[in-house]
Amino acid sequence: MKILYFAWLRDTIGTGHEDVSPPAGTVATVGDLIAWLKDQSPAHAKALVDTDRLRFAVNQDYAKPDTPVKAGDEIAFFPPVTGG
Amino acid sequence: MKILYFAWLRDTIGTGHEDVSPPAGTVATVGDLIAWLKDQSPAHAKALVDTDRLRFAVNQDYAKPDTPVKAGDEIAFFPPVTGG
Amino acid sequence: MAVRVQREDFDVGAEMAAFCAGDTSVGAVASFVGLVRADKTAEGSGAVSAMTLEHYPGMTERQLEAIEADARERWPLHDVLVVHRYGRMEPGERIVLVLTASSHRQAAFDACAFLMDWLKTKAPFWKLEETPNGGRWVDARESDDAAAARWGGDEG
Amino acid sequence: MAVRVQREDFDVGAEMAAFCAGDTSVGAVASFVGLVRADKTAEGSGAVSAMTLEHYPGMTERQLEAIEADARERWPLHDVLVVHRYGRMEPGERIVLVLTASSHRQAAFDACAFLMDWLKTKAPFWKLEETPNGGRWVDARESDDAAAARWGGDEG
Repeated sequence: MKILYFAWLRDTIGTGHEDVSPPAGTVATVGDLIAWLKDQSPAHAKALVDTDRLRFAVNQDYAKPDTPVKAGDEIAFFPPVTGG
Repeated sequence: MKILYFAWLRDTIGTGHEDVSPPAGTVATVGDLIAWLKDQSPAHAKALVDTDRLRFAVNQDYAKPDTPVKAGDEIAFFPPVTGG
Repeated sequence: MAVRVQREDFDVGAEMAAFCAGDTSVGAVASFVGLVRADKTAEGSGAVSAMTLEHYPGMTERQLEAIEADARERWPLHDVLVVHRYGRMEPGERIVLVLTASSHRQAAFDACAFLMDWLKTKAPFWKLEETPNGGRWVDARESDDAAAARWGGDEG
Repeated sequence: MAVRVQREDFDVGAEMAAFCAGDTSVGAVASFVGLVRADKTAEGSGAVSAMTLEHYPGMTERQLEAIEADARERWPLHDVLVVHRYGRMEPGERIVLVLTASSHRQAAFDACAFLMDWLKTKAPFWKLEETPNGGRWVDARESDDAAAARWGGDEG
């Protein structure tokens, strides 16, 4: 899976993208992925602690915690948007 | 008094402006002026017959039938506006 | 404060470039351009080949300035521009430009819509359409009165 | 159908001149330009000297196209243009342009406001302000969520 981070999430985690391969059977949804990522480092845990402040997209469409994810997907985490 | 007509009122009356001097004591308001003008010619009577279709201004401000008028005023008659 | 009534066309890009230039407290500029439509006639009397906008010189400027002053009382506007043409225009030509600038977008949008609604019902302009059946004075539309009424406080 | 995400500035006059040129059924063009405000910071951390707009390449275009398609379903629009910049911008610089064309002004106004409201809550852009106290990611505003919600049918 290709993971992308934007805005302050990228600053907190220290990278804008990473490729991850959770063990088979552990990650079926966005929610599973968040739980797994939080165990990868203290920075991940800090950035992803408050899901109310997070927005996520799977393959460039807005997603929810129960949205399915699979190998090869592009999954992005970012704060609420502030363009315009 | 300087009288101005616009749009189809001008077409109907046949002129865009005329100077009138109603006899002293006959015209104190816009309503009086309309009644007096309607007696001046059949074209005036036709153009001014339906006051619901008319708008009027005294010295370039919108006016009502009971708005006072006096010698020297500029009084305009026109249909509802259609600009923009 | 800027209201212009003119026969000649206007350049939207140039007007916008000059509009509140250098004022870095402006976050939002809304604009409206009204154009002559070829299909404007409502009575099935055929396509409009051109129209002539008549106005009441003096009163037109006076009313536009009053409408602009009213908009400035209702919304915190940094700048306002209203340009309205008169004379003969063909389909596709620009008739009117309204520009509003504010710190925030809602004020800019609302003021721009308000100015157009009130201009449509208060500014002394009249449209004469040229159709295959001859000239025809355009009737005022009830929908324009309704649009203006939603802002309340119509003292005209 | 036109959505552009670009680093460089845009020319409002040129965009508007090219916009639905020659379509004589268009009677109304509404536009909105959003600009960088020097006083944008809400937390009293001083004037904003510049801001950097980050975006999500690919998803940004995709979301803007979805928002545009939604506007076209809601209103009878002849044309729509959305141009949104990314990168570093100083106060007074243009950030975003929305143009809408319709036969009548209400559809053009409403669609333009709708596009801005939805863009503000759905298009993946993030503002980093440069202030005397350093960089600061701008927080999303509840008022923007409320503005978007008034249009209903938010499936994002």
